[in-house]
Amino acid sequence: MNSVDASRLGSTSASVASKRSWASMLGWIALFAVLGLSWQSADMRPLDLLRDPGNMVRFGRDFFPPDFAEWRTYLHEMIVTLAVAIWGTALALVCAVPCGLLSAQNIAPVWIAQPVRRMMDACRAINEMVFAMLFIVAVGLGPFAGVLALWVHTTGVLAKLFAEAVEAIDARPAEGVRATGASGLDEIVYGVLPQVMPLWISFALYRFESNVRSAMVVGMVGAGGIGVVLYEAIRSFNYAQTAAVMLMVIVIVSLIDLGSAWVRERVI
Amino acid sequence: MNSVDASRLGSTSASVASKRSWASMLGWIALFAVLGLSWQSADMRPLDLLRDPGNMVRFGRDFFPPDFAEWRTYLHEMIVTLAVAIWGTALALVCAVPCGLLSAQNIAPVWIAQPVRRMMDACRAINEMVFAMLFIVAVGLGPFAGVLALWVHTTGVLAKLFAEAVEAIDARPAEGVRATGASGLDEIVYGVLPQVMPLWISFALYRFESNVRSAMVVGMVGAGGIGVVLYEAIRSFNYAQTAAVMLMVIVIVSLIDLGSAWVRERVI
Amino acid sequence: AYAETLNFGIISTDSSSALKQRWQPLIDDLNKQTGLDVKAFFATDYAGIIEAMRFNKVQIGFFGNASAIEAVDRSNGEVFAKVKYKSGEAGYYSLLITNVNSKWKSVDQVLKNSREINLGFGDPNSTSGTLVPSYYLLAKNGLSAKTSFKSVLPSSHEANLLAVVNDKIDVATNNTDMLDTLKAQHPDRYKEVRVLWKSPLIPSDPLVWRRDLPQATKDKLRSFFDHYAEKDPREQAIMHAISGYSGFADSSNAQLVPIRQMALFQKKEQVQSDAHMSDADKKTQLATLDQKLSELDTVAAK
Amino acid sequence: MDAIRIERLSKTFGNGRKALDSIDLKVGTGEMVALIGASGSGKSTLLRHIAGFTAPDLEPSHITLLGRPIQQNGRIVREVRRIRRDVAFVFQQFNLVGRLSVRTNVLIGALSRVSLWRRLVGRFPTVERELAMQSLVAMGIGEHANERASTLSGGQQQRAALARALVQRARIVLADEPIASLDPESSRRVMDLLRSLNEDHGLTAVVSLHQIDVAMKYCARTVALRDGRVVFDGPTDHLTPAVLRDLYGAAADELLTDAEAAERDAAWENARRAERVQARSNEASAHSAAFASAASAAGS
Amino acid sequence: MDAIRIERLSKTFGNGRKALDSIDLKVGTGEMVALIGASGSGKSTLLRHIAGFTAPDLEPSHITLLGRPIQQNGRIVREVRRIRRDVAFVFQQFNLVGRLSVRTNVLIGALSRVSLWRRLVGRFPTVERELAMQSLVAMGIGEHANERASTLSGGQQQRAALARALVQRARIVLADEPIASLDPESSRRVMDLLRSLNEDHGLTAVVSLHQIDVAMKYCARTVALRDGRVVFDGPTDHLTPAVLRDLYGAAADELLTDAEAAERDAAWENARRAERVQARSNEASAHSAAFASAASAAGS
Ligand SMILES: Nc1ncnc2c1ncn2[C@@H]1O[C@H](COP(=O)(O)OP(=O)(O)OP(=O)(O)O)[C@@H](O)[C@H]1O
Ligand SMILES: Nc1ncnc2c1ncn2[C@@H]1O[C@H](COP(=O)(O)OP(=O)(O)OP(=O)(O)O)[C@@H](O)[C@H]1O
Ligand SMILES: [Mg+2]
Ligand SMILES: [Mg+2]
Repeated sequence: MNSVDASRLGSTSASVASKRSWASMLGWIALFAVLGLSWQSADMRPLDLLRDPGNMVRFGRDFFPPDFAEWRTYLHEMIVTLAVAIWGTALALVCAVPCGLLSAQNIAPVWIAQPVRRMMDACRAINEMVFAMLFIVAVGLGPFAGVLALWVHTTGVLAKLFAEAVEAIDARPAEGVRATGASGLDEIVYGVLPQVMPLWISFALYRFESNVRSAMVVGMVGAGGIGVVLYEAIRSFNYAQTAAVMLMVIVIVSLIDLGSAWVRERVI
Repeated sequence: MNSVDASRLGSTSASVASKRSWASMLGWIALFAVLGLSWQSADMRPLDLLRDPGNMVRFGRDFFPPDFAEWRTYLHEMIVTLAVAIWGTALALVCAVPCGLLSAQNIAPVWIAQPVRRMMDACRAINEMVFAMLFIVAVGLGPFAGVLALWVHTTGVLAKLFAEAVEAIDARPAEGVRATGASGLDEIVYGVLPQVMPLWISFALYRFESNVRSAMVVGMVGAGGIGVVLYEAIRSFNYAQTAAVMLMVIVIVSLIDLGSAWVRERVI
Repeated sequence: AYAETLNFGIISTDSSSALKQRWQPLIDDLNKQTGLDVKAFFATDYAGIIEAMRFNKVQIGFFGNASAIEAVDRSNGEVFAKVKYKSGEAGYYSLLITNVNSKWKSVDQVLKNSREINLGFGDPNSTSGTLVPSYYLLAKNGLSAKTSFKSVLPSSHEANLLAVVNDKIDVATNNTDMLDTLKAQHPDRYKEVRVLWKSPLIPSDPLVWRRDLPQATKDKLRSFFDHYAEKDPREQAIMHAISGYSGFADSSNAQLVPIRQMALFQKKEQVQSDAHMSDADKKTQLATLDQKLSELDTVAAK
Repeated sequence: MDAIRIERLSKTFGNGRKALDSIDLKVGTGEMVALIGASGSGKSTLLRHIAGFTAPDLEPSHITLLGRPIQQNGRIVREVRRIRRDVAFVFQQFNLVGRLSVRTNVLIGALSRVSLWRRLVGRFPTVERELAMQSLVAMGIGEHANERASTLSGGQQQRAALARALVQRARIVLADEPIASLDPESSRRVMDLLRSLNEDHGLTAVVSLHQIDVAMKYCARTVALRDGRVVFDGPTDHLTPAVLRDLYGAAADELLTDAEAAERDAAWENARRAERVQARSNEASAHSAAFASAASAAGS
Repeated sequence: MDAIRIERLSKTFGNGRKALDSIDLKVGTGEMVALIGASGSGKSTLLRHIAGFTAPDLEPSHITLLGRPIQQNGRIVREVRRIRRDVAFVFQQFNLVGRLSVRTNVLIGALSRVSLWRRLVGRFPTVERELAMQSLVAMGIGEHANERASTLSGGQQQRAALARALVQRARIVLADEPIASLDPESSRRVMDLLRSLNEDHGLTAVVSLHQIDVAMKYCARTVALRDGRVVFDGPTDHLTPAVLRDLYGAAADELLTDAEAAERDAAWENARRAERVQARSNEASAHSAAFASAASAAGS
């Protein structure tokens, strides 16, 4: 009797399952269709990679050995870059925390979350160069304009990442806090933040790192920095110097990455 | 007696707590010191923002009304951009999943995780322009070189974000899978992926979106795309056109953001 | 007929913004009239195109003067033509500009009081933003960008122009093309700009091909560019649309000589001011630079 | 005034499962009610509705706590957060914040009495910290105060959740299987404390339980659910083998013996109840005063 | 051959807490052992060590399962994943994958018998799907197969975790408070099934329990822990009030009565044991065959 039971239940469930798998089937088909259509627009020619691999090797060889003759300049520019990135990220962090929370669907009501999300979309989507120019006319050329431009863009990115981490939390601990009659703010501070902290820290440090790399803005507002040095080196085809600068950037990025792991383990 | 108990326990715990709060105090001091030192290097002059706000308004007004006269061109270029971003992201995704898992400390042993992490750091840190040129010399100018350059960089970013999402999972379900004698792969497929999927999807779509915006590389390698149009509009002070292009980008970014929310809700 | 495939790299240079839809008609005409199969690529930076040319992934390029030097030296390129302006001018000018309301009324004032001045400069490889003013404006007057001013902020032409219009910088370098664009787009802003100094003529942007192109192809290209937009009003309209050009003129690597001189001069200055280089190194480097400069002088004298 | 009043409450989940089916229920102030029923019968769902965590079906229905409506016709009222201050909830799955220390988890129960800046920086007043310590000690996990909640054993987590509820000093306690993971001695402590709060300080308690014997011992009234419907509501003594058979399925031969034994025990219990009120562990009474709601103390 | 053999096992956690203190323990093949002890006494920690989830202190120690070492001197062996196939573990907190369906959660128990590509795409063979359904039905949650594990009630989750363990067809079952969240009837079902597997198919079972009466009823042998030390190891009948008082603290006046009652029950139980073996719900025996380990069946 039990095995009959089992198979009957099995069959009804199979029909439910087949409905789900139909939907996912359609999803896959759509995905492959999009990939297929983009193939041509993106002019994919994978075989070309095999045709002239020697070129890559020849090009790559120019980077060795790295030329550290100007390391003092690099170090100085690196410090400027770090300073701009630190302030750009710090200001962004201050704005991204409330904006991120307000655009998380499981925290803010939809009529707040959606407008905030769209605003953050705009912060990300509007070209950094435009923001840079906007701030040039207000505060003139210099690192400060770079800080401001990075700030707006980074806020947009971090708020989005923050919000989506919040949306993926385990609801139970937050509910535990809510059960005590705590306010919404308490619920966030005690129920949500402890859960998302490791991810938030890793996002913030990722954006910091990527602000260190984002030479475009910083260069265009006349703030100098290692990114500008790097572009100069590339544009003057001085690949040995390029390699030296990139090695420094790699070291910094690795340090930030290690720091990220360390902080996440420690503070949390 | 009990209250005595309580206070005694309270005091021992207070000393432990004070040790912890000392450490965190030091952390805060270090943080503020760094911010303070960077203040000068970043040439922070917040008051300047208030001095000429009129300039910003005047500058901002030039963007209105947006000029959609050339919308056909924009649309065409947008499609090229999307295609390049789609393939760049798709290829990156394929690599980032294994690399991300291998660099998660709670999955891979440290002697695998660390080297993979450093490799990913390099993928992010090495300038996209260098990768673009590397691929140009192999496959020539065009969208395909852009796809390849985006691929390497995006792999570096996604692998990092993926890994840190994996490090933040709840260990219990994965342990539940492990308890059945499942292999490491099974543990990942059944215990880890279901937990990280919502975040992974949001990361992948965030990078897709940011690849749509990362016009630099694509434009640099002569792949065309909306980014080149945007730069040209900015450089020729054609702000009405700039606004039109940016609005299109905002719409696309918003659509991707909405899609991200939809997919995360549905598929998971 | 056999259609040879050529890649044509076009970059946005100092003096033009390369808009795909503006160039494409010219490329179409090129294909039609020569029977070649030319594919155009538009890039925002010259580095990729020059490397591509070095590895023979690009055969023809449209560059700025400074980048053309790289194409010639690095990528086996050769200047074979340059654009002509409608005004009949064979080039454009580097400028030093300031806001109309600033207290600096003349270039002499600026040169005298350079210690009090914040200078907006061009990015280091810019011909009109950096090379020309450092040589003709500063070096000739015994000043140096690095040491003679209160501060120097290297950035792009647009950023400099904006900063001047909004009176956020004392003086800045720029060029006539940029100013013309501003005049066309925002006449009111243009009125905010005062030109303090105008450089000698900078040759207009050159076309470069790879030296090893088959002679037959070269001939086809040359005859096309020589005669393009000579009479046909449609072709003239296309040329004008690109960036106010009127056609092409023959040119050669010689066009680059003055630019080379400036670049070498700048290099020399760098070497001299380099605090970390040993004196012996300095001497040998300066000697080679001087030799190169004198070689150029003889070429120029011809 | 009734502490809890529920009218026509129904809940159908997104997947079509009807977890509650027009429940009507009144719990008077100072009552201690056992909520029993087979696994999946809707106990947790009912408790969650009472505290306003889940919105019921959009049909005419009504839940009032201490005279204040918490939801009406499927819509949870806006001031629900205020009302919850008077209601302590012990979750079946504990719902602790794993990354915070046990102490902080317990102090969360005191949040509504603490000023904003103290809450934000996490500096709780000494009196609250002492209360938190007291409640941890009462639960027998005082020495774990500084550990992370996630490192506790199952039973310790359950007791930490109870400690949090105690610190809240609420007038109503809703406890979802609060002794499921506890050993007999800890269970006794917990139930004694609840009873002391209930008897001495007028706390209203609804406790979902699987142990019929515990229900018999501690709760005068029992509400039994089956498939989301109330199938029994009355004095615990009146629980008959028939009712239990109905609750837990027909196959339960042994359950009947168990139930009978329990009934036997209950009779014996009742006989000794008078002495108990005194004899009941002094410990529980000693503790309970600290956790009694100031409001209810004033009221009674 | 002993099913489980533990020598000098100690565990000190990062925060300095000594959870296990030189444990020595042998469990023969086909034994059914109850593990009791106060909350926090180290039951879960011990079980987790047996399955190799936690590495003990780096001191000479030894755990062997079915003759194969699982850890030696604090180092877990490399082939631990293989060995775990023969050991089913039921976690105190269930450890289900909340986002997967109940069915998939249960099928995870069958992973080690399924080919690689099927595991990767999630297409399990029909025979395994049927076994999974059978085990869900045996646990009484067959109709929840397609729901997400996270939407189940507490007791349903616990039964889903048990179903997963059943599907594994292991030779040893380590169950950590498997009936904590279950109603009496479901508890009986689960324990009957375990007993049937144990008696009819030679399964070795170690079950941690808080309910002394259940231990008395189902397990011939009991191991009691206090503060990480084994304080009693012998026939369950020999559990004396003194032992229980030692286990659960000295204050427990009532516990003694409970324990005495339990003893009374146990005596009565033992008397009826013979009839039981037959009379025991046929349902359990009917089910158990499906979940018996093929290996042990062949062996016995
Ligand atoms: N990861 C950990 N880190 C620190 N301490 C731990 C950890 N896990 C358990 N402990 C401590 O070890 C002791 C034993 O815990 P364990 O979970 O084995 O108890 P238990 O007997 O299972 O209790 P319960 O019946 O409450 O589940 C407890 O005091 C607990 O706080
Ligand atoms: N979020 C949900 N979505 C869908 N169904 C749910 C959800 N929560 C509970 N259910 C279903 O509602 C029914 C009642 O669940 P509930 O948790 O109230 O049971 P319970 O009486 O507390 O059981 P237990 O004693 O096992 O905790 C169950 O069948 C359960 O599967
Ligand atoms: Mg429940
Ligand atoms: Mg335990």
